[in-house]
Amino acid sequence: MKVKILAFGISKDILGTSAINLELDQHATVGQLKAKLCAEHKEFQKLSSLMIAVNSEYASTDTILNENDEIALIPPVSGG
Amino acid sequence: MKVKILAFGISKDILGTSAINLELDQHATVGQLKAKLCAEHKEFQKLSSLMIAVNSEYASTDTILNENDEIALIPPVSGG
Amino acid sequence: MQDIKITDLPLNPQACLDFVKDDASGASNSFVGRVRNHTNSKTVVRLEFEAYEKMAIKEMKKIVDTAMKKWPISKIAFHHRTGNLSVGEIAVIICLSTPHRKEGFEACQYCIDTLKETVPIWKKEIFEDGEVWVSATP
Amino acid sequence: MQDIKITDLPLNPQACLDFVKDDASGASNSFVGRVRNHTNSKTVVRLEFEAYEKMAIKEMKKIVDTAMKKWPISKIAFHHRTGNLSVGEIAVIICLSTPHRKEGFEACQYCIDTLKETVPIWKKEIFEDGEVWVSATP
Repeated sequence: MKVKILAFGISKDILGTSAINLELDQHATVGQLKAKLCAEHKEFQKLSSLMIAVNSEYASTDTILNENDEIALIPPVSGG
Repeated sequence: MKVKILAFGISKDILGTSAINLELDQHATVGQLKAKLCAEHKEFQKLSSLMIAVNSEYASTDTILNENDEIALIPPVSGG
Repeated sequence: MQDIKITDLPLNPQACLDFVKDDASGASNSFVGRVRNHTNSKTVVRLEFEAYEKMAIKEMKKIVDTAMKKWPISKIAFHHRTGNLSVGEIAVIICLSTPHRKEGFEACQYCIDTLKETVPIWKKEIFEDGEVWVSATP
Repeated sequence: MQDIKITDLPLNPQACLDFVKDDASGASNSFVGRVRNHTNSKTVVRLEFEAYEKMAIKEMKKIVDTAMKKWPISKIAFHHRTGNLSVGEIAVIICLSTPHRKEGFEACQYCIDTLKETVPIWKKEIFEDGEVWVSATP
């Protein structure tokens, strides 16, 4: 399945764009998505953390992704 | 000696005025002043506390008073 | 830098916040105390604040000096109102800037807590059916 | 009552303080965070804030809801700025009213501490000789 992924902060710089489309297996998990991203872009491994939001909520590694989910990369936040 | 005493808050209400002159023994202490005031005005005994300021600083009971000191009655404060 | 004031004119939080603005200290902490409309279940009509002004300013300065020794405060405004205040009016403002936020919270709380213990200012609550000097008696 | 906002326009502390004014809650606590002119020894030229706005608003609302459960907050304003900010400009305001002051300090500190942990907003520091996403790498 194809999913759209939003990128913010340093993850946008790493990807060079604020949104990408990615091909994932049906029922892929957040953990699998992170593994794929880290494999394709080594810079992600250097981050203090990388969370994934699904439909604008923090998701755990075993959350299963669906085609129409709004997925976002959340590098370490630094508001305030 | 004669000293002038400023009264604030409830102590002003007890004395009915914002300043009184009081006759004290030479070298009288803050403790003696308080005892005299409490004897003359029983309402002072009902206060949660009664501090005395001498020259606009909190004074201890054994502080010796002088004729030209600025003496003030400090009932429990309640600013803010 | 310190701005310590007792006044019978309305207090201005924005002016205090402007005073403490400091390009090196990003965190500003403020406490604003207003006249509440009730004490326990009694309706407050207004408050009267009286200060032994000369001594109150000295005691406020002691609080500020101590706070500036304990925490890295760059600027602090500490204002107290006197006279007749209606419900909702501001009685006290503490506003200070520190490089980081944690120390600002501690310093601000220290200032307001200590004001209420040591500064010779007295508050009379006027109710519909009487009045009372706050905390005067047990 | 809650007033939660993310905006690329300048923030207004006085408006926040006016919003939280409540005749039953005399204590107003505020935290204002500004852009500092340095980080460690490096001179900051400006900051850029980026937010995942939809999610950031949700996370700010969670913080406010939790705070209102834990402390008797009557009104709270929680504003965050985005876009390009110069030194001295306000990045964040938290302002809340409580019946008594102690709970206000705790609640205000909880809100800013939690914002910095959970709300998807990112800060890029622009120095004279480069730029860095704050906290991104260890």
